[in-house]
Amino acid sequence: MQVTEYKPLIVAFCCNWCSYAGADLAGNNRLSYPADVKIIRVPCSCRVNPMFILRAFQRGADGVILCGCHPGDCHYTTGNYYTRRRMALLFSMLDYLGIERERTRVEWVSAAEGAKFAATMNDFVAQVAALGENKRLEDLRCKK
Amino acid sequence: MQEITREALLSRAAELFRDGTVDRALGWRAGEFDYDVTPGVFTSAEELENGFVWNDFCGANFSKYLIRETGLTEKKVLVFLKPCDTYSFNQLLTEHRFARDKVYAVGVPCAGMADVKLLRDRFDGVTSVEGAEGGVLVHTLYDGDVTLPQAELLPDRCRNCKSKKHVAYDELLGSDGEVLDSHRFDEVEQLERMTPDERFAFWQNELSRCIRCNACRDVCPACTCEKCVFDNPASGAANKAPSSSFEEQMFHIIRAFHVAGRCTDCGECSRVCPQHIPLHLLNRKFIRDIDRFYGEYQAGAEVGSRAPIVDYTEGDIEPGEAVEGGARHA
Amino acid sequence: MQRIGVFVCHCGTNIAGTVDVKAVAAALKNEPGVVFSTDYQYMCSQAGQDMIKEAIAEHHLGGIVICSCSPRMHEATFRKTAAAAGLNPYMVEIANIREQCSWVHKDMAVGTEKAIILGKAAVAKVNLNTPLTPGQSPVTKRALVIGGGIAGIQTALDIAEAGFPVDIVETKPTIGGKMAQLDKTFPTLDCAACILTPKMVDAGQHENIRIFSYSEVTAVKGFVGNFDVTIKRKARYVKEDVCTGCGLCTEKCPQKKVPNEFNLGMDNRRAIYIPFAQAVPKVATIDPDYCMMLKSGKCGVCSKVCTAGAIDYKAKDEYIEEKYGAIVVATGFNPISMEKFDEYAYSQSKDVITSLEFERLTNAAGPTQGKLLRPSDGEHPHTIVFVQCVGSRCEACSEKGKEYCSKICCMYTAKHAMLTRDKYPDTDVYVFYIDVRTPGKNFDEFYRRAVEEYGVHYIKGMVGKVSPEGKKLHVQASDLLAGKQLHIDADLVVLAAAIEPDRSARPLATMLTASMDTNDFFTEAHPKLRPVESPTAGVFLSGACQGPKDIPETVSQAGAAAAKVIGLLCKDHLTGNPCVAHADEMMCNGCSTCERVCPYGAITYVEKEFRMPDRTTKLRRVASVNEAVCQGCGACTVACMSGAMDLRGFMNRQIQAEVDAICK
Amino acid sequence: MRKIAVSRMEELFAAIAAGQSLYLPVDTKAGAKFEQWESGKQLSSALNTVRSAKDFFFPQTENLMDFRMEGKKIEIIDTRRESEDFVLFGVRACDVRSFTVLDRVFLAEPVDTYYKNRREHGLIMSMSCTRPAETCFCGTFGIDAAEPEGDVVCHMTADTLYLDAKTEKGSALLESLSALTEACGGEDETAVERHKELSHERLSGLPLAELSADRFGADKTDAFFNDPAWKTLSEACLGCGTCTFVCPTCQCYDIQDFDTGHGVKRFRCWDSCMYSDFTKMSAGQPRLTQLERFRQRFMHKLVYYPTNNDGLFSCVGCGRCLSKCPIQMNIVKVMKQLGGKQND
Repeated sequence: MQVTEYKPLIVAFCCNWCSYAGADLAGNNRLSYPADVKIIRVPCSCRVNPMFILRAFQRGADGVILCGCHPGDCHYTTGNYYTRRRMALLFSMLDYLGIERERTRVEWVSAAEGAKFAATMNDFVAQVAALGENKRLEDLRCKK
Repeated sequence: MQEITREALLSRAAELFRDGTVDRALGWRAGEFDYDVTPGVFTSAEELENGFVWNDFCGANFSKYLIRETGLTEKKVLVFLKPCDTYSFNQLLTEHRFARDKVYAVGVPCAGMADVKLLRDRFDGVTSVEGAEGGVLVHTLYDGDVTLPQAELLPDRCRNCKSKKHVAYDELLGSDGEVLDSHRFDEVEQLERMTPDERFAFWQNELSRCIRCNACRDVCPACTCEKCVFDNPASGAANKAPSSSFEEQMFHIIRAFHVAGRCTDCGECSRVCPQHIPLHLLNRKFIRDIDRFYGEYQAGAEVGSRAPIVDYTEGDIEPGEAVEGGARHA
Repeated sequence: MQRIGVFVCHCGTNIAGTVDVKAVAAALKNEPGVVFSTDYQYMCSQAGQDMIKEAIAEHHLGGIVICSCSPRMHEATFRKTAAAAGLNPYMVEIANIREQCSWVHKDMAVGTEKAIILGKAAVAKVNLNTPLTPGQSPVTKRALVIGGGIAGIQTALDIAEAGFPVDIVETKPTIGGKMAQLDKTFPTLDCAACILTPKMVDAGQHENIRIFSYSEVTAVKGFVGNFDVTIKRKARYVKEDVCTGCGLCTEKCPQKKVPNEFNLGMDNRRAIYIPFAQAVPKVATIDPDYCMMLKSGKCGVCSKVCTAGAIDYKAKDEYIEEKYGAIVVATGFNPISMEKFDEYAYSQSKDVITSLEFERLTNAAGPTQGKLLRPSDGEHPHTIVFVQCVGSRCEACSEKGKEYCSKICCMYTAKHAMLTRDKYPDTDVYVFYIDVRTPGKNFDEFYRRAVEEYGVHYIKGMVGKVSPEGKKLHVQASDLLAGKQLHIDADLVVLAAAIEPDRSARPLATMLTASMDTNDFFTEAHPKLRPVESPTAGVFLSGACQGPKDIPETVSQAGAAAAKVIGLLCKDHLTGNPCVAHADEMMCNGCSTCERVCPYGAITYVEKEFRMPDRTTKLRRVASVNEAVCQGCGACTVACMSGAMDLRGFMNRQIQAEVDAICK
Repeated sequence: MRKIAVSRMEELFAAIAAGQSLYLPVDTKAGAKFEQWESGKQLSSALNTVRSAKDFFFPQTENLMDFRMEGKKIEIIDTRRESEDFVLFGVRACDVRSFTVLDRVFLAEPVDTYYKNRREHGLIMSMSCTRPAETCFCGTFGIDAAEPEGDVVCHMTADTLYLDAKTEKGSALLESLSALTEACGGEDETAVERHKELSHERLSGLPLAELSADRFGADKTDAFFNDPAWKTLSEACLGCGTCTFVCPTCQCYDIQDFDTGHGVKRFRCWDSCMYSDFTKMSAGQPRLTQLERFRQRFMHKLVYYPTNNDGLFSCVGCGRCLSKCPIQMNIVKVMKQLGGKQND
């Protein structure tokens, strides 16, 4: 009997200036991380609307991670500060609704931190994989 | 019993109509029963005299109606504001939703507003409720006449009143109170102490009752969008019915998120929910977190204040720490 | 739905080694909208680009997806390719299947599967792309420099030399700023006036420079390339173009008891005055707070003695409006007030002075003609105690001073100590410090000379208390290295007061919508890479308004700011980034939430009449994005509850389509 | 007529549930609600459920069909299934009448097969009312809460539940329960009659008992359409859908497509004429102001529907909107205000 290993689906929103470049650097240095991570490029982490995150869960994502420039280094000066507040409040709310806190994460990854990007993704994938499938924020209609 | 009488409100309103300050007044209209008063627009002192009512069931928050009414007149709109309404009033001003000079706001003290839901839960066929010695006298069809202390008619939002202080008015009738040290976050904290599984079960049970009538949103003085994302097919989030449990969660998370930092905790959402969903517990969670993470902030306490969600400091809590309950900042 | 072409790049074996590119091309062929799909060895090569161009023409493609390396690598390349083929460059999307796929995954099946998903996301996005055209705005080829200190003067001179007109607005009657008050400058000890005043004269005489002294900026509208600035010219009651600067009036004026701010109140001037001999413009100014004629109508001496007829008691404040393409902020600094530092007895004893006062006391043009005399009795001080870090590097909780290091104090104190020992070898000089910070060219050498050659007593420790006792100042201090308490009877105590931004900076920042840090220093657009630009496009920073600086640093920053301004003014038009925010006016509430999160001040509000769905018309307040100013971060789009605010190129629907494609 | 002791209701429910799904009102935190019976669930003592019984035939959302997409291929999937038999127990007279109102809409040509399928498989055991609420006014529309319609009509006295089959379906059900129930005699008839008398007495004493709908009905559009009272009545309306969603007769729906990522689910869901995007077409909503939308709802109940349905009103006087409207506006106030105060 063939046992298929559970593969979580991770959506990673990466800001164009730091984290997306950090992901590119991970590639340049051939630092591998699971293919379960799919990156969406946004100009700044502050472009990420909570609705995008919920939508990802609705459509079948098992984990969502936001990556942006380190606080203070935002290309747009203040964008990630707003991200930090919005996501602190949103994640706390999700936790309040009983949704596993390990499914969401914000990580600051600079353009120089290719290794951190890969390590973060490896860690996050493992963390989400340990939780198993997203059941609490799923939309059954989107299941195949 | 309320401190200010109907007669006092009427006579002040009549003066304001007479001297031409206002040409319309937002007030409560009498209904079939003592408790089914409806917000209304009165255009003369006579109309007020005939239909205006002021009793323990005048809970509706008028602030939101000002957006429309101020646009319909060259003069001012008279509005009676209870302390909690004044916060919504200020918040709307902060958001430029109406012009301050188009309103004549009369602050009215509030002893707490009764909720007929609480009576209906206990008695069958409530036909009238009147003030009486030692509380209120309730006439019922099947459970006789009952006298109750008024406190037993107060909904959560009044039992946990955050402030008896009017933060905005042109004139105040009667006395002003203080900002209160309420226990309004107790229930939030109780939920926070549960396990995630318990919390999930709790909210699934609550939210599964939602029929998406949108009453919570439409009554909310902070929800004043020209078009709500949930009504806008282009938003990708629009839907008319909760066709999956996800959509119930989505609607309520985003509804609360959109009013985070703007919600004055007036409690109208929970008051109007036909399914008794404690929506205020979502709003209060955001208020509680904002207070904990970024320092105490009361939306509507002053006009023009910058909500913490559109502000930042360099040393803000990280989202990962925030879900740990904000221990570092507690 | 667009007609979409998909081009999958092998990148040699870089991609093809771990991704089955043919399978990717085949899979994407089935996606909605895709009418053409192919693969090629090097898409970025000329042959690859030609292939794209041909396919656009042949298949009438309305959008293309390139599955290749990172968009940070070749997005610009492929946009140009599309443009060359007549396709709007913003109808191109890149699926990053190299850096974020083939290079990080080893298994062919896994890599191929992921590449297909990334390709689907790009197809889903491009289906919703719309052609974008960058906006263009003209540039007014004139710069405004706010502040006429060394920073402002240097910036103005550099811009003027490049051939662009510059206006300097200075609140004081003369330019020159703090540097004009200094005696010598570290580490070379050349005299400040000798190096500054020629620059002042150059500025005053330059054909491209206008100086609005005794003036203030009162309003700024517009945006990069197109600022409309209102300048208030305060009434000086002397016609600037008539006054010859002879100074006769300043000698004859009977009102002699006006504290002379140039000498920090250590002597007096007249009610009509020229701040100092080398002032530019060298024009007298009447101080309306002290002039008898202006206050009571009785006097008129200056008018009588002025042979040029320059006096005009009826002068009024004037407002002029000017257009500028760029604005440079050079508002400088001030020492903080010593009022909160009672322990140093600053307000109790005249012989406790600040370092800037010390500069005036040792300056040949100062109140003592350069002789170091005690302010209280005019006697020569024999023991001088310098206290460093007064109000700098304070604890965050202390409300007295500043958390930051004022940077210049270590060096000027070394200078003061050295000069004192040089001129008056009989004087004992003590310097109390926390650390001595000398990170500048020849700075440490300078400090060591003070210690080693000039015998200045440097003591690590803070002064706890200064108490006036008779003619002496009793100084109680700790010597941390020796671990003992010191008691020194000093004749003069000099406080190295922290410096802070000028008070005019905060309201100016509001006018410019330029951001500030918590200390009211202007924030730079990027702390490392754009240190002389503010986040607000077209607003540049020069000198200490951005942070504490010494003269060499200030001058280099001033030059850098000028270079940025010149670079801007050289352009006839500014081409914007079309990926900017845009408000749907029918959905906007006018709530101002977006305005609050915009780091660039790109959002303003307008009242417009709208025809409502119920056939009435309504005056509504709606957001309006200045596309020349918006940088496209998207903070506003999330702050906007109704979703009225969206970001072109990264629209809500586009991002959601990517999410959907990835998750399906 | 058959009877069973109230103490043996659990057995009755078990017996019904053995043959088909049984739904009955049970108490929840938010009031009474129809739930599927399982052992231990108690019949609610509340007069009525918060949501009406229409959900069983016309659910709030309903999947109509699916489209499966693979690349550029689209396949249509019929998601209809034959409904299972079910029994609705404890439906009040007002809600039973609402089924008639809905039938006239959904069973008229073209027949709504989704509705018809469920309707055919549903059996109504109605329950007469002994404690009508202050918000009740079913009598206004000729409904007798003491004698509801339904397949089986039930009357519950203090100790006995009487079951009276009114249709073939109802008789068949009672037949299947005959082992459990007892036949009724003359005394029982008297008891039921007394029970009805009590109901009637209480109904006639209700605060809204005198409310009359006589002035309304078919072809009265002109009499009310331009009444100035609409302005005052509608001015506080929030435009939410509470009244329409708790209403047992509101039958408007929207059909929407939900993109699942790999296909489309076409579903219908309740809509509300109170919403600004109700019946929105390319040219916009035909009713642009809340006044027009508000008027539509009540004109439909009191005039338009009767015009098209032989005078039958599409309000059944259940009173749900009276207790649930956030601003306490409701059809009773509308009826009293329209055309002056003649109805007071």
